[in-house]
Amino acid sequence: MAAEDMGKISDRVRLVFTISSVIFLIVLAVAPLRNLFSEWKYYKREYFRMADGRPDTKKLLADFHPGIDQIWQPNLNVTDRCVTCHQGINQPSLTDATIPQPFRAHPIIPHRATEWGCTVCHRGQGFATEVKEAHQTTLAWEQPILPVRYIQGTCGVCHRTDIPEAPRLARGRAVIEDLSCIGCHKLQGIERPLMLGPDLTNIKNKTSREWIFKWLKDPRTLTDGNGNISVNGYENEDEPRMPRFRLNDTERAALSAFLIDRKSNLIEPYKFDSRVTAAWEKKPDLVDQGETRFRQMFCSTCHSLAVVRGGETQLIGGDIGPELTKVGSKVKPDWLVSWLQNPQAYLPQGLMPRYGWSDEDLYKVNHYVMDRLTDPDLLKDVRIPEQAQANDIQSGNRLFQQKGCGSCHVIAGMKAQKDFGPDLSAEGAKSVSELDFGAAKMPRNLIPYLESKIADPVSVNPNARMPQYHFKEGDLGSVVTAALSMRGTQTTPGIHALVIADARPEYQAAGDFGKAYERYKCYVCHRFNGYGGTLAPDLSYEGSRARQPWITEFLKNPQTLRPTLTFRMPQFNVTDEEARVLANYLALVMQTNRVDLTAHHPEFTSDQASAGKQLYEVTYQCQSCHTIGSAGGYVGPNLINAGNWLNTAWIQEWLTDPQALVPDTIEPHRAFTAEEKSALTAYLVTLKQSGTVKASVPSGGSR
Amino acid sequence: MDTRNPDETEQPGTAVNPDRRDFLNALAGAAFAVAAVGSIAVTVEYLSPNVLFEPPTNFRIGPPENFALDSVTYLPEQQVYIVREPAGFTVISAICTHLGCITQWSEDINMIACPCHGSRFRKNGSVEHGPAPSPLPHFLIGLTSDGNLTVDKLTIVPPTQVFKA
Amino acid sequence: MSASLQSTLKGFCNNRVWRSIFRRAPARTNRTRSIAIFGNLFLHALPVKVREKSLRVRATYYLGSFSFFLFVVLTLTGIMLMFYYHPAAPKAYNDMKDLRFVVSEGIFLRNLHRLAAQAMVLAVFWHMFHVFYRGGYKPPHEFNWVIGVVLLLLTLFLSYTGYLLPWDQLAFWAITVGTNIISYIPILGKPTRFLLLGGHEIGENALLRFFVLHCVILPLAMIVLIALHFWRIQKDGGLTIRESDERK
Amino acid sequence: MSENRKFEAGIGSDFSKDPVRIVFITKKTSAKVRGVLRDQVMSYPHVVLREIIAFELLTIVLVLMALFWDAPLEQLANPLLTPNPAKAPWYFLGLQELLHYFPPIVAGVLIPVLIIIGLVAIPYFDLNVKGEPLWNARRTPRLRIFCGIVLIFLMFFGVYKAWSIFVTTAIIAALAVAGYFVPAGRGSAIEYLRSRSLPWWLMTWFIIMACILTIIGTFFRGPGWSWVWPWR
Repeated sequence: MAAEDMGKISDRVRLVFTISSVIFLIVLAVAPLRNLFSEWKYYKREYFRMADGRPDTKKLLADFHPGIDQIWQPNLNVTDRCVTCHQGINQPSLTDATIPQPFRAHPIIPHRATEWGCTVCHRGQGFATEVKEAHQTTLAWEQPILPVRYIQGTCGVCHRTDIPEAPRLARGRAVIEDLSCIGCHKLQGIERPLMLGPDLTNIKNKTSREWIFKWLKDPRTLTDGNGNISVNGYENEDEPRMPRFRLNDTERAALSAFLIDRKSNLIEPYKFDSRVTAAWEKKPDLVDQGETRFRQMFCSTCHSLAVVRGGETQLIGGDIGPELTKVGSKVKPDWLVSWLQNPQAYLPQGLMPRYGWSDEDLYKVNHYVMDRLTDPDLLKDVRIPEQAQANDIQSGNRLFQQKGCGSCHVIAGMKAQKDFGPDLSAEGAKSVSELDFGAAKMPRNLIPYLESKIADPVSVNPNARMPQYHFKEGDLGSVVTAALSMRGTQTTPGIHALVIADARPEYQAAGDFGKAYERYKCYVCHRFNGYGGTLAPDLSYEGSRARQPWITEFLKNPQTLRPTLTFRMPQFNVTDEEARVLANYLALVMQTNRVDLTAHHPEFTSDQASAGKQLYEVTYQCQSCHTIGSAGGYVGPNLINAGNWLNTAWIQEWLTDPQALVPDTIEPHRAFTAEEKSALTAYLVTLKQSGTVKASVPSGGSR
Repeated sequence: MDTRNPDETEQPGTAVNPDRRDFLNALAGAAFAVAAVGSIAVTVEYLSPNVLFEPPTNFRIGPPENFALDSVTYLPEQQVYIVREPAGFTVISAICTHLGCITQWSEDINMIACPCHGSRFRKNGSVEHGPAPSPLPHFLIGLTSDGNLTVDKLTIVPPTQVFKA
Repeated sequence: MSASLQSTLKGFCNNRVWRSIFRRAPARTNRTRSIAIFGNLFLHALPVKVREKSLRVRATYYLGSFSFFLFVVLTLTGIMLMFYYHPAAPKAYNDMKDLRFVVSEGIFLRNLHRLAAQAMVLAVFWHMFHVFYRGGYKPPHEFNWVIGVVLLLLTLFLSYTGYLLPWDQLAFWAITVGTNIISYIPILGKPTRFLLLGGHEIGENALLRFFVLHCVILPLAMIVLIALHFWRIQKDGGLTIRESDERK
Repeated sequence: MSENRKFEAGIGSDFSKDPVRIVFITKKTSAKVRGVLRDQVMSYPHVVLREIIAFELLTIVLVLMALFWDAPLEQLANPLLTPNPAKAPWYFLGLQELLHYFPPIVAGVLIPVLIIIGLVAIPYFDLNVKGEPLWNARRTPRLRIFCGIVLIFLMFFGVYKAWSIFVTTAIIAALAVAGYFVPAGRGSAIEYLRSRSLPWWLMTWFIIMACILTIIGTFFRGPGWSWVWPWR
């Protein structure tokens, strides 16, 4: 009968069915649990609990909403759920460091989080509502939260001009520019200058093969026979512009052979006036006189020398030109003379101005440099064969290209190397797969990559061609910050529209002024309409400030206005004609419309002048910063010749609002009354140094 | 061979106690019913979005100077009118209370007109005529510490409440 | 209590409405059991009677059933996922993020869908090999074997089209590699790829096309062929019983 | 075989070939009933219940895996950035591995098309319906043809330096040929191999090949499709 009951189910199947059904139901019941215990829900509860235990509960929970909070800015491509857990970012009472994260308030910044989101600055994954996914590198998100030390890097994505709120970024940009990284890499916001390293076509005229060999080993002259740096300590020395490449002796011998073998136009030795040579040749104090002249011309404004002070060797002088302590061992005497005579003939794009030398000065300074600024031991450890071998030359040629020397140095007849290194203009947005980690043991992430690569290129890639740099304390971080700010155009269109471009005005001087301007390289130190150096005063408004006769006189004999400064305007020996052209141009063109020179001023009375003197000396104590004659402070310029120097209208405007004329001046902005201003001006225009303005100089008005 | 037609025979149950069997069946049925209800609940939860990609209900509209006196400004993204009168600011919804069309401010007739069914509203949001059943709601407006007006569309205020800036 | 429960249940099942829907008494006799199969749209894919030997686990390992159930799971989870999916780049990718991070049970459903998809490919392959080794392709099952092969290809293609939909790197490059294999077919390859992608490279068009294929065309074809496959099992005389099974 | 052919002319009485159960009874013999009914059970509840169990087990496994194993999601698709290696879905990795060895037209088109045609054609080759062992009859000529074909294949694989395919094929062919030399009735494993039919050997070769290629493609291929060890 059982065989006929074809519906009979065995007990075993029943049992299996029962068990599987029970497990099935349990599993179905368990399935939603994961959602119930999401991380963000935990933080929501924790915040609620924390707020509940504080006196300002009501305020903290005013915007509390038990679900997921997000900031959504479609135009910026921002979908940030960070605020789901970081619930206190806008609560001023939660700024205290004892408040546990993620509830602490955000420091006050110019950008509101609700309008910008969080990930625009901090990176990380805004979509995420889990701690790990939001902050770390995961399969779905490569760019983790930016460490706070690099946070200024994201400022630079939009702010292409330096902003005071991001000093590390500005420093990093400056270091990158100083180190000529642009030679090999494309960089965002940095233009390739006309000249990076010197043209090496005629280096044979300038120096010896031994010196090249030595220089390639360590591009510093301030090393002793053992190669040790004896100045200021290694770390404190600024990294020289020429980095240290990893070259072995064979490679150095080859490169030096190649460079010294270049066919070049031999320079004709300069023929000194025979009377000068005769008069000075035998003088025992020739070299001392040369040194005096060297100092008087303020070469140290641009060049530094090692000086022993208090038992310690220090570098004294500017860093615009190369350091010169041992330059006598480097250059050949004939080359030095022709260089001083006309640097632009050797290096047309160089920064060295063309002085108007007298034969006498040239002879003295040349002798001083060749005799005093030398080190006979410098090249004694260089042992290379006298004659450059053909195979050395050949491999030197190859090395020159392999090492990317042509990226910074020009050699006539050789193709300039462009983009030798990788393009870094979007380095900060690079994905990990674009980075070559090689076999390096480090987290696969952009930030550790940049840190190690810049600190020690070989640590990442043993075959790296990038030279080794030595950074001052903190500079490595600044450089990484600046590199992270280079995101190219890969940022979202919304952000791209917000980019505040770095306006770098090009100032082109033309005509006669242009020739003199180029000859004396005025722009190396002075700034003209935003273009040029910052060592010396900005001359964009010089015409509004200074009177033309004074400018003419100053150019011919630059007496300093601030006698305590090491860096001073050198003595160029400007000719009368050039001084006239320069002064004329500066006075008539370089003006600001804030100062109206044509406005009529009533004559000042002597009462006003004495009232002004009273204000100057008693009421406002101006002498604590300014000197008149020999009395007073050294912070501000010497006003002894203010009457000849400054335009009346400028003084008036300056007293009204100095920062409006020179934004970063330290002159205090005081609220003078109109009478006080007039009185002070009246007093200042009376300050004239007699005899400084010669009658022979034509005044600007006469033209 | 058994000649009985098995199809016609009532088979005795295997369980000794039919009551217990029925009870277990009912229990199983109930468990599956609970599972079904639970599944529906989870599905409903799944289908209710946790985040919305909609324009913010709380937004800044710039400093008061941006709005001329006696002017009505339509903000298309937020769909509100900013009305500035000598008494102060009011913010009125631009969505017709009839069937949700976007109304238009008409300078000529000094009215807010709905293009769909011809409703007309006065500058204070009250209904002039037309099918619209109720006046346009007013939203809360305030001033931030940095001098920007803010509107909160989630808070509806009485039409008499005017913000003096 | 049990008596009252019993009567409640009886009352629940023994009214006109219940019977109008199910049209039968509880299946306690072979006749009512037959009716249960015949009278049910879903169950009548099964024959009324099967050979006892084909019930053994070793006979099938339920691979065909698993394949079918996986298809059911995929259909259900797929429909659920479609509520939060936009076939547009890069919105599709953001939707994946939303499913992961904000939608309640979103990641669970996506996991389920993906797992089931992988499992279905495995199950269908295994099913085919198993049927081969049992000689299930032999007459009279020849045509059903062919349908099975087509179902295998459809399964692969379904899985493949679904691969692109998250619009992540994995999806994009897997599909790039895959579609480039197609273009090696002589003469027809390039046009086929062009049609499939709706362009020369993988972009929004390709995403939309893959979406339509994955969510509409292929599932419909699959449903029709599955029905045919099941129906043919019955019409071809049930599952294959090997002589070795018979002997036992 | 020859016995069966006689009956095939008319109406099939072999139920394994013809599902239409019309039984013709000759006058001289009576119907033979072999208790077929005894072997049958009702689908409801037997099949239905088992299917429900299967479905429940499947759901249990899937749900538990879905709870603890997240579906991968990589970064947003970027047409400018090819990951290295760029891999197809896993079930195509065998094919991609083939593409590494053979010219695209062979690996990308010819082989897949042949596989599909082969699979479709399987039931229509009425060669060995009974699953007769490979070495049961015409042993020596079969061995010659078998070895010849295998050698041609091996040469083809060797030319393209497809060593993983070469080795696998050689091992399987050797196992098949081993059955030729082993007398019947030895150890059970060898006996098992000896009793296998040609289709069995072909399918087994295909499956093992596909598995090995897929595993290599999935786990043993790194950047530039070079060989890597997954545990390194």
